[in-house]
Amino acid sequence: MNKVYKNAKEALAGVESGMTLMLGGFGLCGIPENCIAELMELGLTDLTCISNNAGVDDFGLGLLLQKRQIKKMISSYVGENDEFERQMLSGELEVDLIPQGSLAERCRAGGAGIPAFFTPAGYGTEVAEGKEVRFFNGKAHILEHALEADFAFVKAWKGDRYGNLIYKGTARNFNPVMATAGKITVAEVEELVEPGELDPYFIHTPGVFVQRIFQGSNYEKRIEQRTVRTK
Amino acid sequence: MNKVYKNAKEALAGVESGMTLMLGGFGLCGIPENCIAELMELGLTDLTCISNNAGVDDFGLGLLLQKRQIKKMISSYVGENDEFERQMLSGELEVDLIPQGSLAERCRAGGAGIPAFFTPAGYGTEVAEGKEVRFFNGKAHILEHALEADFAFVKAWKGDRYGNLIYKGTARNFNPVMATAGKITVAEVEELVEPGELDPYFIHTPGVFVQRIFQGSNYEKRIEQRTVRTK
Amino acid sequence: MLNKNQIAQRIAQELKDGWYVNLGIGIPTLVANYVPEGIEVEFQSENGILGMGAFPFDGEEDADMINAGKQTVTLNPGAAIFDSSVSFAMIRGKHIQLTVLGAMEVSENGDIANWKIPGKMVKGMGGAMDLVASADNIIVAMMHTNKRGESKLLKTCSLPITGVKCVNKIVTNLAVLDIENGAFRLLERAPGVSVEEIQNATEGKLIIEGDIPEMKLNME
Amino acid sequence: MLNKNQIAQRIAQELKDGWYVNLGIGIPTLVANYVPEGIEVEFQSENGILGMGAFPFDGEEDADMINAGKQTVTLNPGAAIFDSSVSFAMIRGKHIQLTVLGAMEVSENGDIANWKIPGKMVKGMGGAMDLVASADNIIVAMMHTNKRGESKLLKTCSLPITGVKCVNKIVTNLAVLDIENGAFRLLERAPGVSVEEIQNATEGKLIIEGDIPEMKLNME
Repeated sequence: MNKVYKNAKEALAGVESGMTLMLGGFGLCGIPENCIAELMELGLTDLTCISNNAGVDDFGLGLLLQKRQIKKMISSYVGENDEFERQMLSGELEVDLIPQGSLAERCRAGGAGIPAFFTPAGYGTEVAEGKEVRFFNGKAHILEHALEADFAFVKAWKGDRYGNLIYKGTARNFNPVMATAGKITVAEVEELVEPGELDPYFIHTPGVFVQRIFQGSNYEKRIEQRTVRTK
Repeated sequence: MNKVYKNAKEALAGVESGMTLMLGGFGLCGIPENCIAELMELGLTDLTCISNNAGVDDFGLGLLLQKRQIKKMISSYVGENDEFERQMLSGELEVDLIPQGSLAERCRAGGAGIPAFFTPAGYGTEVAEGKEVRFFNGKAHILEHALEADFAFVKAWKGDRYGNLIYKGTARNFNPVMATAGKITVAEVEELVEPGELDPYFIHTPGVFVQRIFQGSNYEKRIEQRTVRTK
Repeated sequence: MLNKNQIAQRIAQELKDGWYVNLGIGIPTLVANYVPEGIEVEFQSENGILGMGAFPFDGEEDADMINAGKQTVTLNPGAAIFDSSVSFAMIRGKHIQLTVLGAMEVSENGDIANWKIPGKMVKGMGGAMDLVASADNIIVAMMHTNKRGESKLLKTCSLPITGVKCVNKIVTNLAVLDIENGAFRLLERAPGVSVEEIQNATEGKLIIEGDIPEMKLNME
Repeated sequence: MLNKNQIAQRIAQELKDGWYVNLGIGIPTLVANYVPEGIEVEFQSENGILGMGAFPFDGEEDADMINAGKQTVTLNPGAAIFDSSVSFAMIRGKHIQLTVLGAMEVSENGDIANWKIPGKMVKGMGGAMDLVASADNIIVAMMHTNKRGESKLLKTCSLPITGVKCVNKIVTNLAVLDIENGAFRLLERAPGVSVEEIQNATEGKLIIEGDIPEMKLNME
């Protein structure tokens, strides 16, 4: 069982224009930088991207937005990106905004064979329009459906050839839930290690969810808000 | 913020007859031995116990069954226990048998504010009787509701005074999901450690889910099926 | 009249020992600087932190350790990191005792609007809709009026709402108010601010009963 | 006629490199002993293991490391441990390529019964209902007839069922059969067993087309 690919180019074989993709990360933290670069390189278009954010103007998914490769974004927060806002307000870009917790849970549901679930988030708002409402214990909930993707791209800290992954700090965020919801899940890792090096008691993403893995390179890891104090 | 209690006796203050309890463990692996002993000591009755299994005749929840402290069991598998089968077949004990995955997911849902979800498990069987059926992508699913408990008792390997927990091997099983679903969650640990000793990247149960924690004692850790090979 | 730091300071007086607290972006973030002595609270950040600490020292910042506002942060001893689905399990499952967030508008029945200005601004709701739909204890931190001097405490929200009947308390630059039976109840005045000024700045129904005390801030 | 080990051995021929496999209690567990050379599969145990290994050496058994049959086991390099909700996320989410389990009855349309004998035996379904409701590839390992000599391959299950139209393949002591359009299709005979014997031991509709080959087992 060897899921290792040489690089992003090989690991993205089969990704096509018009597909639905999931991309892990929160802001620019924990995003699959190598996969995004390769998507740009491939020049694919009409993509539907499920990602909590849309990057910034010149990094992350912002790169694909600039090149008009994205037809539709499914996200919870897309601030920090002027080009995005412009395309959305002008109608060039379809956008489905989803409460962050519902987004995470819908991805988890997709991976876990749960086709739909009830949540209170968004009841009484635009988000609930057209959705079934049901009361539980006197409280209103709306029915939300699972999300799945043709490809899910996640970024991990370390991984092995079985696809087991661990994440560093808050670079975890959406990566583990999206890893479960791709028909094909591609993991890029900072360090590819030998099976057995990762402690089996402390695996964040068990390998069963990952179909392809490669060691990424040239991580930029850009910081959006550098906030520090002085000693 | 200090959630540490001296022992099971103190940590179980407020548990009363007639309450609904969750108890972690799979078979006899990872069961909250100290809490179960204290429940027996307290002599509480009419308990509803949510637990994947019911222990064996003379250990685990079997101890409470022997003393007729349990009114109702909500479980997925209750073999290995003659007294249980006798009480159930004679009608002395109410039993709600639930597919194991639905049991785990219903506990998770209880802790996660998801009141109900659809699952394919049990469709077309006795388990689906009286439950809403809905088709997604042509496949039948049934609606299952969240489970919650007045108290959840879980057993972990190590924990700190914030309630952060890690589990050893397959003693993890139902413990993390049940830890989230107790109005009051009591964790018994083999070793209570100082905050900071547990690596924050590798916490299995974040402390927010745990209200009380104590270091247990005299763990028997009985093995049901000792299977070995010779060197 | 309070400045932003004083609004945060007043909100911090509401904290109780042992609480888990989610702070939104902006004024709410400042609340962390004013935790009263003798109590311990843990801050949750919805991108996956419990036990969020101070900003890192210059040079020690880590791109892989940010809060929900995308700021570099540190962890306190006893912290835990988790994924987004677990984070919102905590929020939806009511494991967080207090949520503090900003708002563009609040209505007298407790509706809140803070995610969208149709045709002008659409940054998205982020985690706000999950938070306001689930939390039992929500404090809004905001200016009493907008830049054009118009009240942000309204009869009905004019902007698309984030949640329905969910706000419990509001702390503004002018006052502390509770939402009670479809009205704002005035609890405290900011230092030097009169009941009349508050009344004039409040469009929604305002209940004023008895003497309204001036709020106490332990300013150094 | 096959013994239990040979049934397991025949099922092991169905394994493909890279598959994740869930083995039920009883005969299915034995399949792990016959993984063909040159292929690698990972065994999932629904109590929370991926990469389950052999039984431990005497003296090295650990009460905190068991499989779904409550047997002490070990982990292979590259194994992962997880909680019950994650385990069934794998199962329900169709991330497991093959499920092998035992049965008391299978019907010609693929229904399976293996969890309850009303009034007599009620051990519970454990994870079986989740497995059969979700898996795309289910092989049943069982004796062709029960202790009273009655067929276990029926027109309709007489016992409460575990799942509907879910079984794909059956390997018994007498034969290998697929479920196809509401009938059992005979694929292979056990060594020394005639088509007639299989026909006599099968109550449900049995399709026999062409020559039915004898199964090949690489017995040492």
